[in-house]
Amino acid sequence: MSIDRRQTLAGLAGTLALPLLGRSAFAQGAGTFRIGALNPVTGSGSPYGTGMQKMILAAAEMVNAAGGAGGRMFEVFAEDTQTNPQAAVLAAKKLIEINKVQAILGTWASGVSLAVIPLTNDAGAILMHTSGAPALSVAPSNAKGLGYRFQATNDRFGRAFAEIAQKEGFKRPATMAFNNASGIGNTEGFRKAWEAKGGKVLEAVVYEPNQPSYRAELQKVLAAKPDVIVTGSYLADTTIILREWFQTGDATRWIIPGWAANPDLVKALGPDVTEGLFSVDSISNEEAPSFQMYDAAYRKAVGQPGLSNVYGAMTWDMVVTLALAMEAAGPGADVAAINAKMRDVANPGGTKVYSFAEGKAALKAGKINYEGASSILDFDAAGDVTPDFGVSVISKGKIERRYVTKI
Amino acid sequence: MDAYLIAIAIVTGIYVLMALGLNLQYGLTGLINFGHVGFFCVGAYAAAILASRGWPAAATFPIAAAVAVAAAWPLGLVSLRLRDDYFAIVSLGFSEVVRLVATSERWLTNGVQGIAGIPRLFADLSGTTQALAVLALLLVLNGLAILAMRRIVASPFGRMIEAIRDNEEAVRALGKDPARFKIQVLMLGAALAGVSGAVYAHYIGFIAPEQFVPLVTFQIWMAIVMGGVGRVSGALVGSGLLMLFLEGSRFLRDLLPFVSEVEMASVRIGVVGLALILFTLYRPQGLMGDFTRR
Amino acid sequence: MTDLLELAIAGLMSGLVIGLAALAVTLVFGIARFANAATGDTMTLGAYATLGGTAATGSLIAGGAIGILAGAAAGVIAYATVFRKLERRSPVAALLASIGVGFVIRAGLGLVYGHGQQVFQLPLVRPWRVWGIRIQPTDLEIAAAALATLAAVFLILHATPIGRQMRAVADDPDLARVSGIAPRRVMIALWALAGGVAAVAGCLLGIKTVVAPEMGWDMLLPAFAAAILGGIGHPVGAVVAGVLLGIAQETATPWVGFTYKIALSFAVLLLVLLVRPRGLFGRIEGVR
Amino acid sequence: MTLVLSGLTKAYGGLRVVDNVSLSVPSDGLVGVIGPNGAGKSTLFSLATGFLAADSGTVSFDGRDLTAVAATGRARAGMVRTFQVPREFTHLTVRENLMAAAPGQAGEGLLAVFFRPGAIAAEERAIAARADETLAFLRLDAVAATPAGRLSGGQKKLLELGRALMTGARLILLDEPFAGVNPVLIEELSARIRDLADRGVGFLIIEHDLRALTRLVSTLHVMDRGRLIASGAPAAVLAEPAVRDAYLGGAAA
Repeated sequence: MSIDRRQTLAGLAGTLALPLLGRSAFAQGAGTFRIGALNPVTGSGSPYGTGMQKMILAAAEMVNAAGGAGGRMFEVFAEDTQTNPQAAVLAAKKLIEINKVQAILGTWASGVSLAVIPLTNDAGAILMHTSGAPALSVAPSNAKGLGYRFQATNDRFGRAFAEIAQKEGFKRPATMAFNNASGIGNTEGFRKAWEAKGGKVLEAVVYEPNQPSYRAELQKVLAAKPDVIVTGSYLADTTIILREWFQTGDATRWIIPGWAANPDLVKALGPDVTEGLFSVDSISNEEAPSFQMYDAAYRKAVGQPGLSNVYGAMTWDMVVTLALAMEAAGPGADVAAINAKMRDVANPGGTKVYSFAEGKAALKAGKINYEGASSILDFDAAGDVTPDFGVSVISKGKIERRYVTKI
Repeated sequence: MDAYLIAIAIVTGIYVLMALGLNLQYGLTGLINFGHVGFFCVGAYAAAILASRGWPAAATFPIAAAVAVAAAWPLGLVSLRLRDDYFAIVSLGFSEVVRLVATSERWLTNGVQGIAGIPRLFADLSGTTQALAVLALLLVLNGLAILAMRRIVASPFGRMIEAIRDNEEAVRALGKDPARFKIQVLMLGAALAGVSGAVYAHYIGFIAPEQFVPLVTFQIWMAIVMGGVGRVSGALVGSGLLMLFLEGSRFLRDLLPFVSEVEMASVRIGVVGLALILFTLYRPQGLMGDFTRR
Repeated sequence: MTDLLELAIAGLMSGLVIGLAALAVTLVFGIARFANAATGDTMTLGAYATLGGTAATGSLIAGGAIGILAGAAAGVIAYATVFRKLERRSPVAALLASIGVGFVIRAGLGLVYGHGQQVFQLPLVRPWRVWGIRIQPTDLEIAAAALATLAAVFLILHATPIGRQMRAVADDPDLARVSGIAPRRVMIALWALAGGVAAVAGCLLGIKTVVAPEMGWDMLLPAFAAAILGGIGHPVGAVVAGVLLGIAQETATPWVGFTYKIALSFAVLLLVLLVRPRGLFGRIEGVR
Repeated sequence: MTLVLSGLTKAYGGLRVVDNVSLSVPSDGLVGVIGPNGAGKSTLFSLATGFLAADSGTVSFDGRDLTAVAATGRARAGMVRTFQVPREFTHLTVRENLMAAAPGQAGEGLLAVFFRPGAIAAEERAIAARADETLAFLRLDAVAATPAGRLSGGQKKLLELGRALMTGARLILLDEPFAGVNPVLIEELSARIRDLADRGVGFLIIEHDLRALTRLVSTLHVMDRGRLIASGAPAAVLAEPAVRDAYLGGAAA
């Protein structure tokens, strides 16, 4: 981890309320641009956080190896949000105040991003996050336009679910949601989109985490006799629910977000239970060369295929996009100037590029359009991307991609 | 740098306010309140809901305190006549019920989506000045709480609650009803937690039910156990130590490079556990000494 | 009606697990006289040990035995290192220390096994239908395991010398000391028994759900509620109360929904305590 | 007649710990209860003072039926008990222990603490004066500022008596006041009790120390296995064969 030892000790001294080191120790080095990797390394985001952080570090190294962006090298400071707003606020304060970062990358849960974004706004820093809550797109959270969302909003997920349910010919959907912002966001988004298509959701069950059993919840949803159940759920609860569902002998189909319907789920439940499940994910831009680079980096850093962590691809893209915007803004540009270039380097209208080095070269010739590893990465006015959604079906214990749906 | 220290100081101040309340309840009266976070939650939501509707902070603070007190009153009425350890569990259950209400009643609390964009205190100030103003407010609030605590300890009321802590049966034998005093103490501690919650809501700017889990209660318990039960200085020192535990682990990681980030979460909780064990075993009086003599 | 019956069955199964956890809580409370908050994490330890044991031996039964041993060992170690030294101190000191013990156990499990979930790979079978009600073979097995544990505990308490001594200490510690019962032996037996019971509860919970470091801690609150509802220190009461709470929670869901069902156990607890301050089965205690 | 217990009964399971006990204590009377361990003496106290609810029987004090009144209410009515194992307020000083016992203090109201400091200060001065008087009377003035937890067993017994006096009780129920008290102090304590009786305070005393008790009380009741087996003047009661068998025989064995 490329953390400057002196900074760290200074930080420790800071916590001990012994600001022994003078202000000069924190002065911005001329040739560096400091960014914070603020990820859910522990807490409920822990399955993704470490990979996200490692991809920020790997991408920063890659940018530096290519000669830096806008004449500056990245210096990365890594922190853990603990997937907890209060811990995240303190971590963000530390990143902004002690480490003097000018951008914070990779916050994950909506609660965390909502708590951190007022701080980055105040500091005039950029926040790039992977949270789904619609509130992050608009004022007050994104009043300054410094926030960028690399993940589909929960609403968009819901729209994708509705597209898929329609395409697969389901007529009588019901939903089950884990009672948190993301879980309910998914199923509510689905309901809105489905009703817009003239359909009706037969039953919408919201359940609490950490229960010894979900049979009552299942019974209620199955009583409506749906032909498909759409969930906004996580791995542990999905495991328990599907096991109990299988044991009821029921034959309803399931559409489940990809972060829950993943290889771990298949491993936990076996091929019989998971046969025919739909797994939906905002997909990485897998055909693109950018994804190949990310995949190689992920395999090298984490030892798993890049597909296993879509958020890793997003944090990779965060660094590359930021670097390209810095390059486009030119040497010594301030954050506002860099921020103004974000859409210029990512949205359609220029030469398609797939890596920082490629983009840096192409920028000399004119406009570029970075096609990311996580999506084609086009930001709308609110700073949100609209990725494509991949639909996989689990068959004989294998998760097989069937098609890609665009919304 | 400065702003980070100020942020730490602000969060510590929020904890101190809660710890003072718990210290009054457990340290002075012997009430085993395991539901402290419930009052904190009630105060935070009261302030957040009102502030979001445009109420000024001058109004949200007293109302946060009042709502927390109003929540404490029925809890005290039904459960303070129970055995001490029963009250511990019932109060723990109470705080969970509060969290469930915040989760369920979406019309009021926006459910699990939480309340975002809670107006900040001293919004017309900016940057470090604003943070310093919040810190100053906390210092004033804590100062007032400590003064009130002093006044209570020196009063016949304080003598009676300490008598209850020492021997409740004997108090009843003298014809005084311990429950009456315990309810008042519960309400007073709840008021402090409620105000603390209001500061928290205004400061963090975003609250959701998942922030109000029982772990927060146990952190406050750890603070007063480490600092010294029954002493105002114990609440101060203990809260400081607690923040050192919670925030220090950020820096500890660099000193223990062989511990991965994921392992750090386990190390953190293990250190908290060990501290609880070692303090109860070897230093039950906490760092600031025995409560026998104030 | 069928629906309600199936809800009741679901509640019964959850209730058995809660009841076993409450049994572990109430055993310690009855004899060592404090609420042991490490019970939840001892459950988790039992679940992980059973997983490891099953993987090593290839048999769930042998794995379960290893889990029970691990739980018992954890109980005895916790007693020897921490709770023995707190015997003459207030119940609050022991309670706080037990929270610490729980945290330490959880930290250890997190360090060794990580935070990802693990599962018991058991064959999943479809249910039988009896008069239109779905009966799941797995339920019967879990229930059998729970009942066997209960039978073993009651056998130990009522038919062995050490069990009788434990009950004597529970009834009157001072009198028991006077009558020459060695408290140390009784306490070691108690902690082994309570740890073993908690391990079984954790193992059954792990089979029903998934094994993760937080799993037991999440069950602590319902277990405490059941132990108090049953009349603290009363083994039968704890199990019956656990089952009652489980059934009440699940069968109430059509009316109160899935969030407030968790609150229901506290509502029931409060109501019962208002009417019977000593719990359902609690003995009346004199002024000591 | 001040305190009248009539037909008090308390059973645990099938065991009748107190079985149909009736007795009375006159307003300035000194009444003793003796009996072997487990005879039900302390339970009788708890029934009389409302710390336990009787299965049947009534308690009246000054002609008022207190059977349905809780312990605090009975104490406020003027009958105050002490405990077999002293229950001092460990961390309070001896003087504070006594001051805490004074009834009807305005300073025990939370609002008054903050809004009527002057009135409270005056009240405190009065209570402190009364506490110091009582301490002097009980010869405890030397330890007035000592935390009560550090007192000897005998001093704690005196402290409990002092607290009962501070409440203005007209009947004091003493549970083994002489246990663990050295003989010199027993004489002292007996003298104080006699003084108080002369001033019109009634006493009901449970005691093991027969000699001290018989010299103190005017009426003696003997309990065995929950029942009253003898009542009357001490000398006469002790001479009864049933008492010798049950109590003295039991004690000898």
